[in-house]
Amino acid sequence: MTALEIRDLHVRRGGIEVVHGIDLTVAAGEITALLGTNGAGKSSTVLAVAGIARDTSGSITTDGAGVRGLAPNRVRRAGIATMQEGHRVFGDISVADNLAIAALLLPRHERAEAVAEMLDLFPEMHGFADRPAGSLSGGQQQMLALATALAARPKVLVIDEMSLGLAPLVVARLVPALRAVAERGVGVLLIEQFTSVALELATSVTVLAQGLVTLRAPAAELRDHPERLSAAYRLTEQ
Amino acid sequence: MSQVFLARADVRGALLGLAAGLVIALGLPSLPGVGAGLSLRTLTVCAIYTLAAAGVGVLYGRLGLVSIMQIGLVAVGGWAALRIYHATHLPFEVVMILAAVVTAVVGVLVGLPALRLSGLSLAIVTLMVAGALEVLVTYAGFPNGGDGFLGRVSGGTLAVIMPRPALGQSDDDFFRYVAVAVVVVLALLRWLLMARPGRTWAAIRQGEAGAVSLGVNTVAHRLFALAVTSAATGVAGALLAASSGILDPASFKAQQSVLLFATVLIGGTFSLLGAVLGGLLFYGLPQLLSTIGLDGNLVFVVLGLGLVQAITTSQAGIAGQLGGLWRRLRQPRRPRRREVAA
Amino acid sequence: MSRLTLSGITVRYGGVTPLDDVSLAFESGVCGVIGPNGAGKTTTFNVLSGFALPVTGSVDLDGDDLLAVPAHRRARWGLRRSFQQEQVVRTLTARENVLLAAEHSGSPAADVDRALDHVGLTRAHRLGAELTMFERRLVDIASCVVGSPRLVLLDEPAAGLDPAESERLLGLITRIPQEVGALVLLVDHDMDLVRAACGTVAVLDFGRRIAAGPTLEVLGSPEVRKAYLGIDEEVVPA
Amino acid sequence: VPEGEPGTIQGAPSASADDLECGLGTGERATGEPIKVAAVATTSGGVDFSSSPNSAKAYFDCVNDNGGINGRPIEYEFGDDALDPTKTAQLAAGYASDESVVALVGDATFVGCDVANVEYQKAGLYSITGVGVPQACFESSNIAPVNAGPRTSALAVLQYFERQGQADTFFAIGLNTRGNGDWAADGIEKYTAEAGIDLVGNVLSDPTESNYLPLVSQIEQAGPASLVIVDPAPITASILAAAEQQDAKGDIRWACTASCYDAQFGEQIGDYWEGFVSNSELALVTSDSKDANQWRAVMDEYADADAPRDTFSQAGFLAAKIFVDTLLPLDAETLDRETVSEAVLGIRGYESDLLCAPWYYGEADEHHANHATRMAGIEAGTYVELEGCQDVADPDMADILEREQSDGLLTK
Amino acid sequence: MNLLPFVVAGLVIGSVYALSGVGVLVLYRTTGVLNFAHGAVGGVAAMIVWQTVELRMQPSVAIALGIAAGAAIAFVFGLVAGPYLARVDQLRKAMATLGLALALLGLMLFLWNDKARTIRLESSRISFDVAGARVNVTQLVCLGLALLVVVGTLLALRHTSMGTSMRALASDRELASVVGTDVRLVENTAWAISGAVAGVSGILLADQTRLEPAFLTFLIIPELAAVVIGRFVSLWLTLVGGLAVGVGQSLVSAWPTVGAFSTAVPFVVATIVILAAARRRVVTIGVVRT
Ligand SMILES: Nc1ncnc2c1ncn2[C@@H]1O[C@H](COP(=O)(O)OP(=O)(O)OP(=O)(O)O)[C@@H](O)[C@H]1O
Ligand SMILES: Nc1ncnc2c1ncn2[C@@H]1O[C@H](COP(=O)(O)OP(=O)(O)OP(=O)(O)O)[C@@H](O)[C@H]1O
Ligand SMILES: [Mg+2]
Ligand SMILES: [Mg+2]
Repeated sequence: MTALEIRDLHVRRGGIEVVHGIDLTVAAGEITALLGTNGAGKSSTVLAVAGIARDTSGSITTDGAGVRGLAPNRVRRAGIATMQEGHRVFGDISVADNLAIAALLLPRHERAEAVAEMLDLFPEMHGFADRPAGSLSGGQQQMLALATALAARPKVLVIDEMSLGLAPLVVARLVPALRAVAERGVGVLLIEQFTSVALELATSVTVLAQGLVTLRAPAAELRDHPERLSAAYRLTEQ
Repeated sequence: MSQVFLARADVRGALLGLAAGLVIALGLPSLPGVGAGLSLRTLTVCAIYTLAAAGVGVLYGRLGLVSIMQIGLVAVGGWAALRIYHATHLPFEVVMILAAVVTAVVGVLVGLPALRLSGLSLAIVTLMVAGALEVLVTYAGFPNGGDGFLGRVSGGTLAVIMPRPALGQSDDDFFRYVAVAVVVVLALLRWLLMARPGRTWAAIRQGEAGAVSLGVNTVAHRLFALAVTSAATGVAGALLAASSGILDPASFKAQQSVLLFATVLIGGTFSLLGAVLGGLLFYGLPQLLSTIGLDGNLVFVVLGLGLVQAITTSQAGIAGQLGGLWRRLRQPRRPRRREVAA
Repeated sequence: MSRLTLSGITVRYGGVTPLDDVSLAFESGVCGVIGPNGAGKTTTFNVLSGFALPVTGSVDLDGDDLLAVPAHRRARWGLRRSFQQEQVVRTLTARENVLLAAEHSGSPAADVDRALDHVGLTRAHRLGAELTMFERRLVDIASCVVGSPRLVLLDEPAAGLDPAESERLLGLITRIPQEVGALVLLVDHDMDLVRAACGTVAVLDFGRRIAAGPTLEVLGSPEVRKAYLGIDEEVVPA
Repeated sequence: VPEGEPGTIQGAPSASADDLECGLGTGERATGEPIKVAAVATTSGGVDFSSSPNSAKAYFDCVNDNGGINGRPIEYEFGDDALDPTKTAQLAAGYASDESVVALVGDATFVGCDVANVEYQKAGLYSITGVGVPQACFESSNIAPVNAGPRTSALAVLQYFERQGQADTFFAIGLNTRGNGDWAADGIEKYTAEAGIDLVGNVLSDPTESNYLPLVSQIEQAGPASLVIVDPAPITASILAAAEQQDAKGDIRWACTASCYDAQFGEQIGDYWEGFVSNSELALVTSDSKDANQWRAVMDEYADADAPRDTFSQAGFLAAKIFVDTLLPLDAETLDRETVSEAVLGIRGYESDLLCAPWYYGEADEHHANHATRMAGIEAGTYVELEGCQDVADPDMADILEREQSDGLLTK
Repeated sequence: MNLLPFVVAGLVIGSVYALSGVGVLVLYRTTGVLNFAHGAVGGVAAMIVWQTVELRMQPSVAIALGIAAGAAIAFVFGLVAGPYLARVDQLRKAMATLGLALALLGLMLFLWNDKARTIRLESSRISFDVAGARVNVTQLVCLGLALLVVVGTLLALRHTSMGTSMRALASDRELASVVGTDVRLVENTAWAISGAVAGVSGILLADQTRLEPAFLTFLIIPELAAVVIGRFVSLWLTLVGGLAVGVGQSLVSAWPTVGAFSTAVPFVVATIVILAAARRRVVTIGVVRT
């Protein structure tokens, strides 16, 4: 079953097309890694899915329902939760309330539980639950951003630069946690700087280079043949 | 991106602007139908307000600072010019420079507290200053040759008029005088913007921390910017005083400052061309609209809505659109040509 | 041979104590500062660059008292830093960005080209807004090496870079001490980078120094492996 | 007069046919070469004095329908200075540079008499101003207003109470503006000192003041026998509202200058202020006399139905009438700026029942011919006359009074 | 001199400043828009009340109409300009409202001439003596309403999901949308509420001070002073600030030598507060968003 399906997606940023018609499928209960060099168009794809980048064409569907062109909150209500890159948190709102806002979409009785679950996953957050999120360190903000995306219990989870600024210890903890999320039937689209982490988690991998898909392969295959990956990265460089 | 219009150290563009400015300054009165009369006088005052507009534009476009007190500062410049003239009878050029200095000092004093807080605080404080200056000027009036510090005549004596500068006695000559002064001040501003202060201001606008880490004394540079723009505004005040020889507090209401801010944003804050357009809109448009029979009060509506439109959909203002047009016109001949920083 | 010593530094933000009586010493070359999220690494940099005022402690670089210098004078004094979130001025060209750093640190303008060469930035006439993220990092580093800096602080310069770019960055960083003679402090969570770049590292955890010394030795110590890397082979009694 | 029909004034006599015989009264349209006349008025920016030039225009239209100036029609236009003296100066300069403009009539500007006068002086152009407010309008060589101005109006109120024996202690309120509020306050101070009246308060407040309760407390504590408010009508209304709220009317006689002599005013301030006194610089708008009747008839016939019928309207009308009556005896063919200016300067002893005393121009550095006024009071929501024409004494007007006599300005 | 009446008078005006300030702050904290047109919206509401009463409408209906007009103007502006404003920084947002203020002012000056006008609320006719000063019911309403709005707003922001969403929106609109907040709905609600508050304040101020377009428009200055004193966040401090500015103005006007300058009080008070606040300055290291 596909949780998220992208067909012939074009994305323009500031009037310039940066994603030139890509296809991408995220199956429910599986983690798909989206890799590529800087500026390849990964984040632009994420922004298009989330409804933030508006200048797009093609189709994005979840469970058969089209979401391309919807406002971000409508996309979210359709079941797709996104964690943007760059530690996006509500800076002047406390950590606890950040989580509470993320849980607002859940039925009332599930909210407290969802928040508690996140505090279990990131026990560090207990220490700063009532501090404004803006005063946290970069990595702490990243944890919070991840926690808000996870707390919403979406059908599809899109994570841009998961381990950005996180200490290895935390990344190590995230691996099983994300796997558990997927096992609950959530489709995960993961963008990750450390290929080792990405390949460990993902079942399939898509590589972007200069806005085009240059490789689509099962993760297991790439674990054995890392050179195929670096070749895909450089594919359009000449 | 039109937002960076002003950022380039575009020497050719600056020289082109300078040349165009001088040609207009000296040639305009000779054009048939312009010389003497209402239109030339209107253009003279438009040119004067260009300086105040440039102050608003540079502060906003380059430093991200909002100053809604510029008309109040024009009043300060005008007051200082009249006061200094009646006390000393120095040549107008000297009076003008002294008035600029006085205005710069006032501008800096006012900005000092607010500069340390967010941009909104400065906006609010300057609006309050505009209000306070309105009260003060209304109370003090403008010097007209009387005794005492305020220099107001009272009783049945006629006001003394400050004469126009020797080089600008007739309306035609006065326009040329004003326009050349304006071009000179704008050229100085342009030079500052292309040089180190301009770069520093851009860094401050983007972020305090980044600027400080580069070694920028942000408070000092902001104050410097306020001093420079206030001085330019002070020159405007002096020229305005010279235009008719006396001034009246009613010209310097807080709402005029708001209006000027609006027209500058409509004109565009990323280039000095925007300031010129701002001056024209501020003073010329109401005149134009009233000649076609539009009620004077509706000018506020037109410019107010223009401000909203400029902010929401055309951030670079009219000047930005003109710049874009210009670039597009040149594009086919030299594709992908980029100006190299000097 | 320059030597930087921080002695007994304590920083407080309301109830939070991100640095608690920390003493550190660094000697020429590239030195690493690592630790889990929220350990106080960025705060240490903020103390050095004047954005955080320590309640106690002193900082000394070759006999100069750094804390006595106002924040905006420290660039002239010889301190440069990059931020976790890069701060390249978008409305100036790359070159103007570096020129600005030169002007305000009292360096000769002629040195700008050398700095740009150092980082190998070719599109120096382009505006900050038009650069890619990696190029902006390069501009940041160029601003750090223009003139004759004595101390360069780099806060997570490799975050979000792909492997090839990290590689190039590593080369740049290791050349700084040789080419301009500055002491470089490097914060990053990419252990491969830290291992390759730094002769010595200091480890912070919860605002305290938990280890310091030659990189391989420190990274090999069980305490660090547990607190930071999350590798917990055998229980080490405290 | 059917009630409620716009444009007519309640309680005023209705018009007769000969009221519309303006100028020559021929009933024939003037078709000759037009004579250009202009005015500068403040009609936007928070103050609207357009009723003065509007009534001047109405009268000129009436004259043009009645043979014009010996066959030549008057072409009249006015510019709005939007309460900005820089614009006043510009409009003035514009009209000054247009040689075909022979004179300015019915101007009404709240600002800029000084700057305008500079331009008129250079160009040898003269203005028969409808309404002048600040001091400069009364102390200019080329501007002569038909109205009396705030200082005279305030003194008129004071002297009325003095005559009534209600000015042992007096209180004055005004605006803190140079050449306006302080000018009136100065007059009150000088006169009370001379007359031995105890001036228990002479307060100037900022035009943007928001809170009049402190002022009301001050009045209550000073406890004057009578007081005058020398403010624009909206501010006066606010002060009265604050006083009513504090129930501070007491035994004090409250009054204001002519600025609040306005048909709407009584109704706005409410029943509490029954007996409130106002000065009127011209005949009351309801008065039954030849020129007053003609003014109403001309307005009904030639002006918009909803154009205000107030003192300013009378002033503009009167300025226009004076001008027309001055030109009619001249040779219509020779009319240009020079000849018109000479005739205007020569106006002396002009009588109208809208005025109390003859009006004149004359060559001088100051012009303040209207210094005799009437008093009105609110009865059942509308103004009625309390006292007829009375000359107003002003210690600073000695020069003017002397010139009136020595130059024989009060007689033809 | 008995200063008590001055204090009472100041408290009354001050409470309406505070009420307005709270209205401004609520909008600011939810949409990030500092509304310079708050005074102008109130002015329009007051003028409409005057006009409809003049047309022989029931005063209570007229007042309801005025408040509704205030809410409607703000709502429509939010509806039309909101999506565009969402894309620009806070400073630009605020400046756009300056445009609205100008437009509304011009419209008012165009529609209504400069004749004297008064609004008389029925509640102003009932009054009694307090410590040598007369106090009427409208004034009590002003004070009570300010308190009520502060408490109500605080409770709503903290304990309702609309309130939580509003805070999220104020902090980061895009992120709020990404986590599922219906930003348009929340924004439009905030605009309408703030417009209604502006209407109420405008009508009260017109009753208590002057019914003049330019005057009511520029009452935004003391109102913003209250917001500055509240440091753009604290509703309580805004309330205190409004009261302080009102009392300050009133007391200053009691002294003849400085009385004329009482309108400069907001500027002085706000400057002092800003100076005091500036001493505890921290440099924040922000993310550059292009
Ligand atoms: N606002 C913008 N305006 C114009 N171009 C943009 C904008 N944002 C991004 N781009 C360009 O779009 C391209 C794709 O960027 P994107 O952020 O999607 O890459 P990415 O694969 O996520 O890279 P990274 O690893 O750096 O996050 C880049 O060339 C970038 O320069
Ligand atoms: N301005 C501030 N106000 C309050 N607390 C702060 C502030 N700045 C930092 N802190 C806290 O101080 C601690 C140390 O933060 P710091 O940014 O130095 O961490 P770091 O080691 O750089 O972490 P990371 O690897 O996540 O960037 C954190 O707990 C953080 O929440
Ligand atoms: Mg990305
Ligand atoms: Mg950090």
